[in-house]
Order: sequence, then structure tokens, then C-alpha cells
Amino acid sequence: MKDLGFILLSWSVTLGSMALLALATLRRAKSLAARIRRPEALAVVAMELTPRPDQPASSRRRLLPAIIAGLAVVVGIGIVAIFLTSSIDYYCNVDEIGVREGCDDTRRVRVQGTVDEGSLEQRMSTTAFVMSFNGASLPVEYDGEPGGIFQECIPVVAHGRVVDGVLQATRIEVKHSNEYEAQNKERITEAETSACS
Amino acid sequence: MSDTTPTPHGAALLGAGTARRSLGTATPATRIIGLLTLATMTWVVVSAFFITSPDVVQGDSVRIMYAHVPAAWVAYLAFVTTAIASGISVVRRHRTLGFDRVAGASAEVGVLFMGLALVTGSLWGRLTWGTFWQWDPRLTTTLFLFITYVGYLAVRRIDASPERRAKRSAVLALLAVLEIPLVHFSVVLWRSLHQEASVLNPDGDVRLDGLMLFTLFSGVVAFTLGFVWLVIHRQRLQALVDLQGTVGLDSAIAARATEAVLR
Amino acid sequence: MRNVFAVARKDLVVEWRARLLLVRVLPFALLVLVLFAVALDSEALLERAAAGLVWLAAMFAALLVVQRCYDIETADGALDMLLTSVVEPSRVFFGKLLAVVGQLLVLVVVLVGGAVVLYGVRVDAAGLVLLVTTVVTAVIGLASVGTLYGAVVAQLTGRDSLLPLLAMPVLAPLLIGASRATEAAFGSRTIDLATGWAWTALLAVFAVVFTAAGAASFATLTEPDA
Amino acid sequence: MNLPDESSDSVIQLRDVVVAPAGFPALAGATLEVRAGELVALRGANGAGKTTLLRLCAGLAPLARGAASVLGVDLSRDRAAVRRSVGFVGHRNGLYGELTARENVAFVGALVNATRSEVDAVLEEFGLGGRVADTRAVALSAGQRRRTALASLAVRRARLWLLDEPHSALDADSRQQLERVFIQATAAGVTVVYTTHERSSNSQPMPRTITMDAGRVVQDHA
Repeated sequence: MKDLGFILLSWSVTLGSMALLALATLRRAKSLAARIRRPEALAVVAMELTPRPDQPASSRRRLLPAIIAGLAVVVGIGIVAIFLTSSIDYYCNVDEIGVREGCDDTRRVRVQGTVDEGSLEQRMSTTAFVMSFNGASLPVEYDGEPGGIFQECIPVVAHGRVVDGVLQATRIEVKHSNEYEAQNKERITEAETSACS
Repeated sequence: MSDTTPTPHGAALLGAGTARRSLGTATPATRIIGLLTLATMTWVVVSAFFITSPDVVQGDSVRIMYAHVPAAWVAYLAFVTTAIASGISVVRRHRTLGFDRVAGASAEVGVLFMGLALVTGSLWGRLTWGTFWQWDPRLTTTLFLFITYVGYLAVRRIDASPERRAKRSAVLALLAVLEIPLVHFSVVLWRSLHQEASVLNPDGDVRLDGLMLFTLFSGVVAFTLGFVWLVIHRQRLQALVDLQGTVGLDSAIAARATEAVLR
Repeated sequence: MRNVFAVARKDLVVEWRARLLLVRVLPFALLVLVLFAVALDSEALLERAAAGLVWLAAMFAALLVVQRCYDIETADGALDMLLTSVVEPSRVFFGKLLAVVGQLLVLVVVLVGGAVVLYGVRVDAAGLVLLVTTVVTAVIGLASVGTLYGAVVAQLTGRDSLLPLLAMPVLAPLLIGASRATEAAFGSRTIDLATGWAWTALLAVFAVVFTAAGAASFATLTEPDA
Repeated sequence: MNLPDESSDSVIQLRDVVVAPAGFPALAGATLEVRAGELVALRGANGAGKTTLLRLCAGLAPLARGAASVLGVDLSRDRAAVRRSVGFVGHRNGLYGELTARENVAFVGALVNATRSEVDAVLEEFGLGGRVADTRAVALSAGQRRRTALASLAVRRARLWLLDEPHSALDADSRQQLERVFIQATAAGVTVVYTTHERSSNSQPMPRTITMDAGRVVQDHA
């Protein structure tokens, strides 16, 4: 049900904002055109356009962009800071653990691999499974239940530290492949046999 | 260094087509585009929700894709349009403000669509990756692109003469568009959680089921039509604002003349 | 060339006499380093993040330096004087760029020194060559983006907040590249020297692109309209 | 660099010019001609368009309508060329406060490859010799600052000076010195156009006085 809610939300935000922008544009154009066509309105236009050079611009017009820009700057600083610290977890494939520089067991890593068929186990609150990539495998323990579409035979990225040959994961994400297939019976069996071969 | 042309008088500003009809932003051509947008959009929604089947792995959440991918595509298209229009307005010596208006309108619509791509992508990510946001190259570079164009619009909104606004924002747009290849290829360059492109990938294989591909394709068409409609209307709106300025200038000159005579 | 040096020399003399770099920008940058150390509160994490923090602090400080380099022109209307003179705008750009590069070099050297003292990073001989190259290319890139975007917002209302908004997304790749290369130079285990040099090459491309863009667009940007 | 056409001695030619920064017509159809070597005072109330007219002639404000040429260059064609050949001093002097009077002039000199002795000679000529030359601009008196700005124009050998309110905030002595500078300059063939909001003055060389109102030229006394 969460799925349906998210899907509906996505589409309504998309279509709704497009429609809103379109309507706002039409309304604004209509009122502008009306002002330009009426001669008495033009006098108002001329009046509006008579700020003497010495007069300061109204403070509201100066303040609003400044506030927006200020907010955006704060967000920008946050993003840069988080991106810098976040990318400290080094990205490794399973077969690179202990082989490639930076993928040794002394630091936090992000490991990419596919969940082995039949390896998924739920022990109390812990989830354990084996992930492999390019012939190498790595046991993973995760405290909790991974979200998303986590299942066997699916590529995942696990964040954590390798302790005694077991990856103690603190976070698991599903890496979706770029293949899309419609769901129907023959294809499911086909996909299951091919995904873990 | 080019000097901008004096703003043309009166209704000539809106071009020949405008003089014939009442002042407004709609023409028969835009009405047709509008109707086409509505028709294709209806088909995309119906197909995305009721006709296509769920994906093998993603399940129903693939239905978000039909909005996410076209939105991202239109955002790129909008930013490239902005850059081209800005380039022309820099190179041409005369009548550059029209191109500046197109550049501004296109960036406005582009920011909207980029925002939509981020929102829908984030919702899709929660369903499939299990997380709303991830500091991953594609997502991060996309966010930077979004912020860049928010900054571009902030520069455009500042009270400056139209000529100064046009010049500075044109330079900004030409620099900002350099980021787009970085965003698109970030998935290939860095190892990323975001999947590589399914349709526009380097191998040339299309990794999509037939009907799904068709729905996605019609989504791109529908969103592009919507983009065209919005840009045409918004740039005409800006032209009306500028026309108000010119007409205002005419009456203001007249007003100053009486001011001098009265004294 | 003489015009370029005249502009650069004038900027540097003005800056030296105002002591702004010394009394405001440098302390601010060092404060950022110290605050990060306090906030992160972990020796191991600090050592790993040192390179990134140095460049983050350098970027914030650079934006101050750039603002200042345009404010000295507008303080007494000197920009009108500069525009109504015989100088080619691109030479003014190169002059200002040179002055900003000079100030930023001082700044980054102090920041790297600060990282050595505060964060306990060590640099060996091979690392030092990479470090010097990285600092020079990254500073040129930082200065060219700053000088270019500083000209975009010069004389606009709200420029203080606009400059970071515009420059930050553009500077992000530079920040990442400079941090990775510096990390390699600091002898981090996560990244080797060869990768560090590859990042430096990227920084060089970045510097060339934005210096060229700045020189090409400076005339358009400074064209007066009001 | 575009040099003025030597055959004609018309330095500024404006015909029905409109300049409208931010939509407001600061100049609403002004017509004016200035010849080489003239000393011209633009008079008028605040907002009459004096400053805008100066900025237009300096290539600093865009022409909205009308025809304008300065030093033989069409302003609607090549504002940059006009900017490069005129000398403009706004109501602010355009000096760097942290630099001394000599350094300020020498900076402009360096842009045109003037020698050190040329700079010193100009400083002497403008009464800025000795200790004054080595005083920072912020510490100079209003009159000394104004003269430093004009010395920068002289070292550039600008043939048209456009000065916005040069007399403002000056005491009687400084005014006299300023007027002496104007005599020297016009004698050397420089055209000087300046603005003032004073109704009348007892300036020694009587300038040609042009009165502006509401963005137009309303009176012209040679």
C-alpha cells in the first residue's frame, strides 16, 4: 500500500505543479494585457515607473532574494560538507576486499555484490546473508531488516566494517540494475534462473 | 562588446503575430500544442497505471519511472535550450532581448522539471533502494545542477536593467550547461548506486520491455510538449512585462514633457 | 602584460595596506579548521578528513577574498574610472586573478600548515611534490571561478549571498578533486599517489577552462548599463 | 582606439536622446552640441538629468532612443571605444583609499605606459607635490582628492573631461584651485563638461551654461 501511495504522490506532484504553473502564467498574462490595453491603467504604469534615482528600492524586493539566497547557501554548505564526509566510505566490489588498496579491513567500506541464493537467514533481529561478486563471496551481518525490495539474487550495497572476515553492516541499499522487464509467469522463472547463475 | 538595441516601440515588441490578435499569450498554435499535451499526457497516465505490468524486480514502483525519466529529460532539454538562446543573445548585436526571454522562460520551466525529477526519484528510491536520498554521484551532481539554475533564476530576478540582466545571465547559462555532461556521465565515471541509462547507454542496447518502452517514450513526448507550451507562454508573459515597460516609458516621456512646460 | 601586472600590483598593495587577509580571512579559515576538529572529536576521523576540511575552509575564505577584490573597486566608484580607461577588460580580469591567486596561495599554505599541526598529518618527499602541484592548480581554479562569478554578481543587490550560491555548485568538483589529491599527498591509505596525480590533472583542466571562460566573458560582464 | 575626427571640432553631439535606466526616462529627449576646448557647466535641479547626460557621454549608460556621438564615435555603435577615450570622474572620485595620491595617479599612468617623471610632473602641475603626493587618499582633503582624480585624467591625456559635481564639498580655496585647473586644461585644448546644482557662480572663466529640467535642455547661454 505504501507503494501505491508513493506512486500516486509522484504523479500528482508532477501533474499538479505543471498545471499550476500553466494556470498562473495564463492569469498573469491576462491581467498584464488588460493593464496595457486600458489607457487609464497606463497612467498608473507611468506612476509606478517613476522612482527618482535617489529613492532607495523598496526593502521587501531587496530582502526576499537575499533571504532565498541565504537559505540556498546554507543548504549548499551542508551538501558539500556531507558529501565530503559521506564519500569517505570507500566503494569496493566483493572480490576487491583485502586486495585493492583502500578495501582492507581497517576502515569503513561500501561493498557491492549480489545476494547469494539460499543464503538469507533471519536470526532474531539480525539479518545474515552471503554476497558475492565475480567469484568471491563475503558473509554479511546486518542488525535489522533491510528495506526496499531487498531479496535474494539481487545486487546490493552494504556499508560497514569487515571484522574477522564478516562484514558488519550498518546500512544496506539495493542497487537496481538497469534492466526493466514486465512481470508475468514465464519471465519470473526465467529471471530467477538467470539472476543467480 | 556589443551594444543592445533600443527597445522597439509599442506593440511591435510582441512581433507581427501579436498585433493581429488581442494582447495575450495564447495563439492557435499554442492551443493545438496544449491539446496535444493533454491528450498524450492522458494516455501516459492511463498506460502507466493500468496497462503496463509491474516490473519483475521493482514491482509497481516502476510506474514512477514514467514520470521521473521524462521530467529529467525535459530538464536537460530546458537547460540546453537556455544555453543556446543565451549564446545567440550574446553573439547577436541587435534585438537580443527576445532570446534572453526564451532563455529565462526555459530555465524557469527547467528548474520545475528538475525539481520534479528529484522528488519523484527520491520517492522511487525509498521504494527500491530503501532510502530517500543517497550521497551518490548522480544524485549529488543532479542536486548541484538544480542549485546552479536556482542561482541563475535568482540573478535574473534582481532589479537591474534588462540589458544587464541579459548579459550576466547569458554568461551564467553558458557556464552552467557544462555541468550537464558531468551529471549524465557521472553514473559511468564514478561507481554509483543509480543505475546506468537504460535507453541512452553507451552500448546502444535498449533494456526495456516493449510496452514499457512505448509508455516511457510517450511520457517523453507528453512532457516535451508541455515544456514547449509553458516556455512559449512564459516568454510571451515576459514580453508583456517588457511591453508594459516600453508603453510606460512612452507615457513617462510625455509626462516629463508636461512637467517641463508647467514649470 | 604591463597592464595585467599594474592591476595585480594595485590590488595586492591595497589588500596589504588594509590587512584584511591577515586580520579577517586567515583567522576565519583557521577557526573553521579548529571548529571541525572540535565538532568531529575523533583523531582517526580527523586524519582522514583533513584534506577535505582544508579545502572546505579554503573555499569559504576564497569567497571572502573575491568579494573584497570587487568591493575595493566599488568603494569610491573606481570601477567607472577603470572602465573609462584604456584597459582591455580581459587584462583587468587577469590582473585581478593574479592578485587573488597570490592571496589564496598564502591562505592555503597556512591552512596546510594548520592541518599538519592540528590534525597530525605527515607529508613525505613524493607527497610534497604532489601537494605543491595540487595547491597551485587548485588555487588557480578556485581563483578563476571566484573572479569570474565575482564579476557576475558585482554591483548587484544581495551579492554577498549570491556569490556563494552561484560559485558553490561549480566549485564542488574542484573541492572533491583537490581533497582527493591532497589526501594522497598526506599519505592516506585510501588513495595512492598515482590516483592523486590523476585528480591533479583534472584540476588543471578545470583551471584552464574557467580562466579562459573568465577572460572571454569579462568584457560582457562589466559592460555598464545604468 | 578611435580618435576624434580632426576635421570637425564637435566633441559631443546629442539629438533627442532618451536614457531610461530601470524604465524611468532620466533623459527625455535632450539635444546638445559641445565643441572642442569649451568649458561647459550643466545646471539644474536634482533629477533634471545632468548626471545621466554625463554618464551617457562617458559610455556608461545605454542610449534608449535618439542619436549621440562623442569624440566622433557613434554611441549606439561602439560604447567601449567612447569609454576608452573619455575621462570621467563621478560624484565619487574613483580613488583607492589605501593608495597614496602618487600611487593612484601612477596606477592610471601604468595603464597607459606613462613614465615616472611624467606622473611627477602632472602631480606638481595639480598642486599635489611634496608630502601631499605620499599621503594616502583617505587622508587627503576633499579638494586634494578631487585634484588627484583630475590628475589621473591628465596623465591619461584624456581630451574630454566629464565631471560630476566637481565643486561639491569644496571650500573657497579649493574651488579657486579647481578653476585654475580648468583654465589650464581648456587652454591645452581639453573639453571640460561639468555639472553643478548651483543657480549662479562667479567662476573666473565664465563657462557656457546649459540649464536642464525634466530630462531636457531648456536654456543655453554661451
